Amino acid sequence: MLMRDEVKAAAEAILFTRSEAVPLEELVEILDVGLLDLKPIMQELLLQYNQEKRGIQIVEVEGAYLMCTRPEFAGLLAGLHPPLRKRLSTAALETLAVIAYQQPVTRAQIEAIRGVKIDRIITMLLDRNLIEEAGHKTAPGKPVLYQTAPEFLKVFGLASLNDLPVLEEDIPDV
Amino acid sequence: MLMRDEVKAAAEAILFTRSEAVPLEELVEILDVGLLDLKPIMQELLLQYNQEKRGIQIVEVEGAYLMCTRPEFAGLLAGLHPPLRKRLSTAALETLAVIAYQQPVTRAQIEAIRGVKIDRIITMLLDRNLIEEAGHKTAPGKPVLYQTAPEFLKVFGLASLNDLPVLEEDIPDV
Amino acid sequence: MSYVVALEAFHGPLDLLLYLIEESQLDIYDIPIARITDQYLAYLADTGDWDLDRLGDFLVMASYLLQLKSRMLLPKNPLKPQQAEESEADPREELVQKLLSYKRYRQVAHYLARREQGEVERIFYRQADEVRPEEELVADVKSLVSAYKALRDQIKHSQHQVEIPSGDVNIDLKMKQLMAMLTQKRHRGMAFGELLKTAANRKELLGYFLALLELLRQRRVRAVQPDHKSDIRIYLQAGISHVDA
Repeated sequence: MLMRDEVKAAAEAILFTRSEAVPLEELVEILDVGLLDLKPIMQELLLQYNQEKRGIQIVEVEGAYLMCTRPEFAGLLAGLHPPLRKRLSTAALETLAVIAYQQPVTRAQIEAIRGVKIDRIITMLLDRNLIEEAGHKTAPGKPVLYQTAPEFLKVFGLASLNDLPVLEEDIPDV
Repeated sequence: MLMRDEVKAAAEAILFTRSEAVPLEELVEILDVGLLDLKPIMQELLLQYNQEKRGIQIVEVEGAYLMCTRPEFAGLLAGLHPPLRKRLSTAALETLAVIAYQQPVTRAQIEAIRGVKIDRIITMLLDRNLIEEAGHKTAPGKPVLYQTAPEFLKVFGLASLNDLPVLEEDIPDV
Repeated sequence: MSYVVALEAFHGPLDLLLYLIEESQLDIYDIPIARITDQYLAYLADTGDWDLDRLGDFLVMASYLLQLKSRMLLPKNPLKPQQAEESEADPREELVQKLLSYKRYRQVAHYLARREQGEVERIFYRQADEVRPEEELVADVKSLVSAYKALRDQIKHSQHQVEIPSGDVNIDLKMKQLMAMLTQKRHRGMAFGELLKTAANRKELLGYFLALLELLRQRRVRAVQPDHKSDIRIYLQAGISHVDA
């Protein structure tokens, strides 16, 4: 059994190594503590991270915790990343946009919205782990459904899909 | 120009996103501050991380900074990442089969049997240490010969190549 | 139009249409269809060598525009008053909705691009590549040996087939053979790869393939691929057997 301070430190270490949101239940299991004990410890850790002006933060998304950088450093950090990966084409971005807002969605539905065939783009997005299959639609031919994958959140710097702007409203400053 | 506190926070954000040691000179360049100004700021950040009992630390290695977990959590974290089990594709399996039974063999020979180009598969098999080069064939162009590597035996659970089942007939010459 | 932008610059027919509408400062809810269609066709006519796949998407829209144009030109039928309400509906409505919807997603795409490049406030995840779990290869000798045997048989098969038959492959016959095979397999269906192996040569292979396409078109069989990596399986359409085919 870990001491309270050790639990906090261990939770910090786990959030650091996992580059995704970690559900509270998973932390409970890994750390072998009660949910009711862990919750206030996590609150303390969040406070510690978020009250001071620091470079990294811990955000709570739907009962999961994500360690990530603060948005104000976006410009600075963006400069560090481009050489590491290829930028997405406009066609790929448009396809991703439809999938992000309509998920789960079939290829035919996306093609109807964009007005073009997208076989090759789907393969590319699957290869880059930006989207994943999400079962089959109960329709003739049982077409495959697609949804965004966790890598999508990482590439676009979203803590969760909820951070996408509401579609009915104007997309900020385009 | 960033304020002192902002420089510290930005440095923290940079060390967080990069999972490798970042040289002081690189931080100077990214943050656009003088080396002499940055050094004490980094010392302060290190102290802040390392005086308390926390889950992550910043270590200085030969003039570079690395943010990583504390060694005492190694055991806990090791259990979080079980290796992914991955199957070889049919194309890879066929190529390996030809190499296993016909070794040493050139790429052109394998391609003649399989009827497809296999540059990428050969590269992948080499990367995974499943095959290795075995000199050159004394033929025009001196093509590279390939044979299975020790890792091949491990993955397929063979004590030696002699444990491969004997086949009544080989693939006829193409 | 003062200058012409190459068709390659557009990400699809809707992108081009939106450009033409914005360029001429037209009201998206009141598009002069005849004019837009002419401009659109002018763009297509200007296209030299171009990827047929992509051009196809533009041609589909061209025919749709032409159809729309003709519907706009047709006089309303005064003899059928009960249909008056229907005929009053603007035939352009569907196009307008398509354009508006596409425009929204195009905006999202721009927004995503700006997020990707850090021009919008965003967070960064840790690039924790080194903690990504190692991949452990799973394989067994059995699958290795069967892969080798399959290759060997394939080659023996093709080597014995030195005589290239002339004359056309009878697609009707191939369709019948396919239906017979599938009827025999019943609900288990047949892997697409298995079907390809049945062919003795390229010509017969092509025959089977065309026969399969025709059967699919006639909805007498269906092809299912559970995910993009697995083999396609062919099944007899429920209620159809070789007998009534």
